[in-house]
Amino acid sequence: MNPAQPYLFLAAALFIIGMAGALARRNAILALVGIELMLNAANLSFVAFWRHGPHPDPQTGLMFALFSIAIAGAEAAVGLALIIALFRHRRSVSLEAAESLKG
Amino acid sequence: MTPWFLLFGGLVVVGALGAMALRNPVHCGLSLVVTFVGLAGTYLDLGADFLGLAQILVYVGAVAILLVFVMLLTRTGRGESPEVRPGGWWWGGLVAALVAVGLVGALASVSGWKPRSEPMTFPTVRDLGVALMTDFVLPLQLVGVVLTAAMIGAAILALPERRGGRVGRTPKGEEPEQ
Amino acid sequence: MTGHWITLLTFLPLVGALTVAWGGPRSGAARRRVALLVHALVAMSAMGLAVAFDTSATGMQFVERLSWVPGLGVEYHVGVDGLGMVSVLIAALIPLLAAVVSDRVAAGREGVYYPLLLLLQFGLLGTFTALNFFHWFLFWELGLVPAYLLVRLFGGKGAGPASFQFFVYTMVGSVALLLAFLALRAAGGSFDFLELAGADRGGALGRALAQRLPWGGPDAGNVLGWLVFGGVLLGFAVKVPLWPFHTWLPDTYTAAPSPVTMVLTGAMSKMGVYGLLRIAWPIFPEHFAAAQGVLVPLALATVILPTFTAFVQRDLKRVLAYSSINHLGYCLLAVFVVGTPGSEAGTAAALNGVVLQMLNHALTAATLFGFVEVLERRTGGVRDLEAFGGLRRAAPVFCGLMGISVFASVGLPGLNGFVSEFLIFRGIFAAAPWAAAVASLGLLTTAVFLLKVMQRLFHGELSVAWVGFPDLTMRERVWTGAAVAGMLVLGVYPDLVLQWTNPLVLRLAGGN
Amino acid sequence: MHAIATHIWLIPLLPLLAAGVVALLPKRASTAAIGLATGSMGLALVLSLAAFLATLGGHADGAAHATHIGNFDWFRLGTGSVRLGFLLDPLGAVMLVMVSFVGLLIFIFSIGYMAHDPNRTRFFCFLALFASAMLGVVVANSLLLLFACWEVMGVASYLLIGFWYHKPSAAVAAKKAFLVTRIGDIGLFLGMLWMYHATGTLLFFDDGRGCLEADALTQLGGTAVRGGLTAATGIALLLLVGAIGKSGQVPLHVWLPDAMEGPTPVSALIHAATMVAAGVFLVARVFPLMTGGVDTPVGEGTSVALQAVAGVGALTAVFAACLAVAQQDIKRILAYSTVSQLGYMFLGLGTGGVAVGMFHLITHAFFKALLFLGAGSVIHGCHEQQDIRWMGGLRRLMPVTYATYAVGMMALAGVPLFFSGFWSKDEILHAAWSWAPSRWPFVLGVVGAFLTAFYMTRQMAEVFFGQYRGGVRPHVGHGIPEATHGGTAGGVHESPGVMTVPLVLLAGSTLVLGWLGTPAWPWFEAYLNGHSAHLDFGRLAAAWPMMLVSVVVVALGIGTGWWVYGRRSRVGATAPDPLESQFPRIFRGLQARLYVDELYDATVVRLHHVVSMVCGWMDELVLGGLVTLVGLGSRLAAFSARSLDELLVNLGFDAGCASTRWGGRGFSWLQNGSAQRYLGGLGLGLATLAILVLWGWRHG
Repeated sequence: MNPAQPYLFLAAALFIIGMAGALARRNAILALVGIELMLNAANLSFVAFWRHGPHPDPQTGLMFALFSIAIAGAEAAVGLALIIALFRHRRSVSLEAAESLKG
Repeated sequence: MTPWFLLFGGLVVVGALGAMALRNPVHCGLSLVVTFVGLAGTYLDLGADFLGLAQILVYVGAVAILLVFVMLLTRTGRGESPEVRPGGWWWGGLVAALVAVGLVGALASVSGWKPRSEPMTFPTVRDLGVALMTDFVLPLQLVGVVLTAAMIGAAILALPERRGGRVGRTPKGEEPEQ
Repeated sequence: MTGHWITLLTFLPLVGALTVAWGGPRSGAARRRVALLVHALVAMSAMGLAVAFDTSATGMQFVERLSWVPGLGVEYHVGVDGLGMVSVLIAALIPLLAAVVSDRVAAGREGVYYPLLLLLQFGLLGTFTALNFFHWFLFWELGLVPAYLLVRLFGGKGAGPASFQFFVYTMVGSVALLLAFLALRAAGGSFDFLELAGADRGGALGRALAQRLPWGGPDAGNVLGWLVFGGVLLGFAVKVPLWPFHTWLPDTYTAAPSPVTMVLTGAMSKMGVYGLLRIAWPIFPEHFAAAQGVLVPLALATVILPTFTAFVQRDLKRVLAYSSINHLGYCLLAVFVVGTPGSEAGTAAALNGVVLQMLNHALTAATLFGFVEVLERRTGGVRDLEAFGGLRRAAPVFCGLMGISVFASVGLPGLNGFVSEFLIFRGIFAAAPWAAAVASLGLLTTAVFLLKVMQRLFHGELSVAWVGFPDLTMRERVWTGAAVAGMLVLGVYPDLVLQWTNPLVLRLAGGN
Repeated sequence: MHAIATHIWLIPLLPLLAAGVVALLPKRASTAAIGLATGSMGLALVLSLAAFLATLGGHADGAAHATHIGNFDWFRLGTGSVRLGFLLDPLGAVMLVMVSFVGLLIFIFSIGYMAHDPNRTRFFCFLALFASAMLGVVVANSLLLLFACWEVMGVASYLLIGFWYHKPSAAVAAKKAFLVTRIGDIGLFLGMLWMYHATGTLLFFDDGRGCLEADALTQLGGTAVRGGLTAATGIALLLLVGAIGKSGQVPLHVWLPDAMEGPTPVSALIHAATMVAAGVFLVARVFPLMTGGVDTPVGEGTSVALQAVAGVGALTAVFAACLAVAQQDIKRILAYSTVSQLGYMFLGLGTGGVAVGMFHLITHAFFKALLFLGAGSVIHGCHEQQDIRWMGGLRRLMPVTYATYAVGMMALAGVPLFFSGFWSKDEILHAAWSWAPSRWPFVLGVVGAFLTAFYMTRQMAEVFFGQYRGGVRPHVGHGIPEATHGGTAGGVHESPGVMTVPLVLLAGSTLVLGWLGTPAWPWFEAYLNGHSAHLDFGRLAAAWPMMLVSVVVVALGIGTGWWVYGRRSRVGATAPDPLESQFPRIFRGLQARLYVDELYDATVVRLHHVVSMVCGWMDELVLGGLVTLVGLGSRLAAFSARSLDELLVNLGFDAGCASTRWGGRGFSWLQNGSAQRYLGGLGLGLATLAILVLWGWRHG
């Protein structure tokens, strides 16, 4: 077993939990939370690969994670703003309230 | 498999489960904070000091707080409808299980992992800064643009809309009841 | 010479701005008093600095140098030499003059206007004293924002589009500058102006860049060097402005309230000339020499074409705006022409002339726009030249003092404009006689349109509408009289300024 | 004498200080202003006389050059400094006396003339400024200082011409004068730059290092530029352009007659006797340069620059004299006569050297001052009437004015022996005769002399002889509405003493001055050159043929004039001029000043306007153009996009759409709007992919 594998398993677990939650919960905010968890799982893999991976570059993995965090911040901001807009229109944050965009 | 890993990994998994399974959304948010702290600890354990701190700052300090805020803002006086959609756990669990099979299978099947050829050098914050200003200056600028756009977009979305403007954004018959 | 004099001077307006905006005074009159007090304090401090300035030294004086971000070569490094001293005086005095006549424009909104004006002064002082690109650029941009807001919020007709155009134009210039400086830094240079001087000797900069940035072919160094030079030049050329980047200027100057125009033309336009002399010229002497074939004709166009355009304008402010372009065109012409190895005496004359012209134009143009404000507050904003005539009968003192200012602008000996224009022409003639001959056409055409202005405003029969036109009040007499006295003093005793600039110019001319 | 030589700067400074103080005085303090200005001018005259005496003493001491210089640093520049200086030499001294004397007379005359003008305080301020600048030009030992004073003088004259600014014609004339002379000034400016660049100094004399001294001249004369010209010639020609502008020579003469819009005798006098002489003085001052840098003896100066000087002068002398013949305005006649006489001065400088030209300058200054003041007196007496057709018969009504005017007229016409004009003009013609390069200047000079005598006779006859015709004013023009005229003479009266006394003084000087420069006793020339003169009638004998020619020409001119105008007096003001009825077309052309102004209007002025319009448009187009361009571009894009669409649609895209619609119905089941279903689909896809990869890895 190589040293990165525990971290990768942890990341996988996080990803799966996040995914299950994002699929199951009705509350749009909690769905967003699930997505955040998945994103964090990806970040964890980046860092794990950076630390234990074979590639000698000392920075790239970290940078990727760093940028990913920044993007996640943007994503959370926009997502939550959308939820607020949704709430203003529907008086609810249930995802079913947002299903009007059907084909 | 250090003790630290076990400790923080445990925090992560327990926090994540709580965040997804607890009924009260606010509790979910607090549980999420635990996850984030655990992740930050994991990063520190891995030697990514700056990233760990950034994780605390951004996720715990900003994202989680924001989530809790929004949860408080969007509370209605009505009785709580069921937080999980009917049959939701089944459906979600099934998909998640399938993904789990794929991922775990993939991870478990990895072999022939080459060890590092040279000793690890941990970059200092200064190194990171220099790298950001030189090699990564273009991505940095782009992230700046994205953040600015997100900020403006969020502000526009969250601002109250003008009265009488933009008919048709809300379809007829689905006006919110007062 | 130690002490934190420059920092104190620079940050004084910032403190003043905060005080006026959120500090003690509540009533408009009190805010105006406090703002005037701060402006006066700044002016006096700058004068004190000028008195303490050692005219025998060639280097920077009152230097402060603090490490800020050592890893990136960012320092807080300030100091003044002759060029800086003149510029600081401009930045200290012109806003004071503008603030004195701002009462009409700011009426009712003193809590916004005066802080913005003070912020603008803060940016100007910072720009003129900074010796490290990092905070220099901060100040450079900092000056832009209050200027934009002043034009936008307090301007007259067309202020919206004009201010937007102003902002976009200068912003494009700023972005070009920023990119160029990042490239300079990337090429292994530094952010320090003094250390950057001569960094491009023999195309070294371009080569270093080409090594650093691995894309591009074998000739990339040359191209990159030109790109960086072009970026720096564009940043300054827009600000001065150089023809054909001038189109924002007449609109902005016209739309801005006259006191703001005084600062724009008196002080902000000098940022461009200052930048050319402090930054562009020392770093890129060879590029300047090589680009002469393009730059000198453009500068000649800057000198001559606006004088023609001014002739057909009817709005007094537009006329004066074009006159400003023309006068700063001489500065550009001198900077561009002396890039060639001419006689050292010629180069010294031209550079001295440029610095002196900065001060002279600041004084003259600001005073003239001040007179426009005086006119506007009597006519309710009417500035159409066709609407006037015979004002000399109604307001002889106004016309007399404004007439002297106009003649200073024409370049009458005995007034300030003559000496600097003579020196500039002297320098140009040494290096490129034909350019001097062509530019001298501008001397004639300037007189043509300025005399037309005088004739339209002052001469002829007094029209009925302006029979009750009041002459200058006591307060107006004081400040216009002081300005005109300044023109006379500078015209008769230019050594007052040249004693600061000459040692610096000798160093520049010798180092070239 | 050294005291005055070292304090020579006081002479221009005194009026300057007076001007400064007067400028600050309130309007009502006119008495103080007049006292200050006139007093400063009087002091300047005293000092000038002292300076003049000092130069007289100079060559009595046997000094080769009675030149005293005082130089000082103005400001530091580069490794050196820019230096200015003052100088006192015979040339300057004689000018000083002339300028301050005539100037003082103007001041005194103006006290009476401007007595009722509400703005006389300011008027005296301008006058003092003007006098100061003119004196500054004379004592400057630096081309830069000279140029500075020269420009200030231009502004002062702008202010004086436009003094009655409420008259649009005055405002326009002032602007025109300033701009036209500024064209010349730019030549002077460029010449100065060149000089500075080539020699490194602008001082005329600086103990051997000055730009008019041997070292610099040799260097300049030895530097070839192109076309075989030396740097000295180039600079000299540029300086000449400046002199042409200031002295109203062809082709820049157009401003001078218009300048008569100023307050009548005063401004006219300034622009006739003193300021315009500055151009001549400049040429005289830089004469060593004009000779091409080679110190040739006077009379053989045949450098290119001197040829140009002579050519311009001769042309102007005749051209302006022609125009003077057909003018009706008494001041305009004198103005053109001034232009013409200035032409003579240039001719004299070009062919005969400094002494010849300067002698005419001095004599002319006095008799032209006399004529202008006389004209002022006439105008004043005739109630601001300036048109000679409406005068006549003033001989009996204004006897003093008549007598003095006659002296001036005869001096100008060149009536022999007793009148200074004769001697100075004769010298010029003599020099032109013996000029090597060409005879043309001489011929033109003789023609000019004839015309001068002719038009002056015409003027005399029209103004002073015959009957007074001004009973009814031809038009209620500018100025104050006329009061009722009593009697046939229309209330014409002799002027008061404060105006006639200067006339008499000037008439006296006119008679005396001529003796300073006769061939028999060429004191003036000797004085300028710094040696003493000897009385020798033999030289007179040598010069007599030329004098005879001169006398004959003058007699012809006066005779013709009398025959045309004096023999039978004009019957009424509206009757046509005798010449006009004989040669209507030529006369009207001359009257319209040969359409030179119209020519300039149609070319230079029009060109300036057109270029200005184009530049104005350009600025708008660059602005508007960008916007238009962007709009055009987007419309083009929209158009092409639409054509592309239609093309594709026509190519059977419709058919594809049908199947798409069918497929869409099926897919729309998937697009049910539930985000979670989408996410689930994504998860399933991921799982499938992972399993496939895993499987492929295992078996690959």
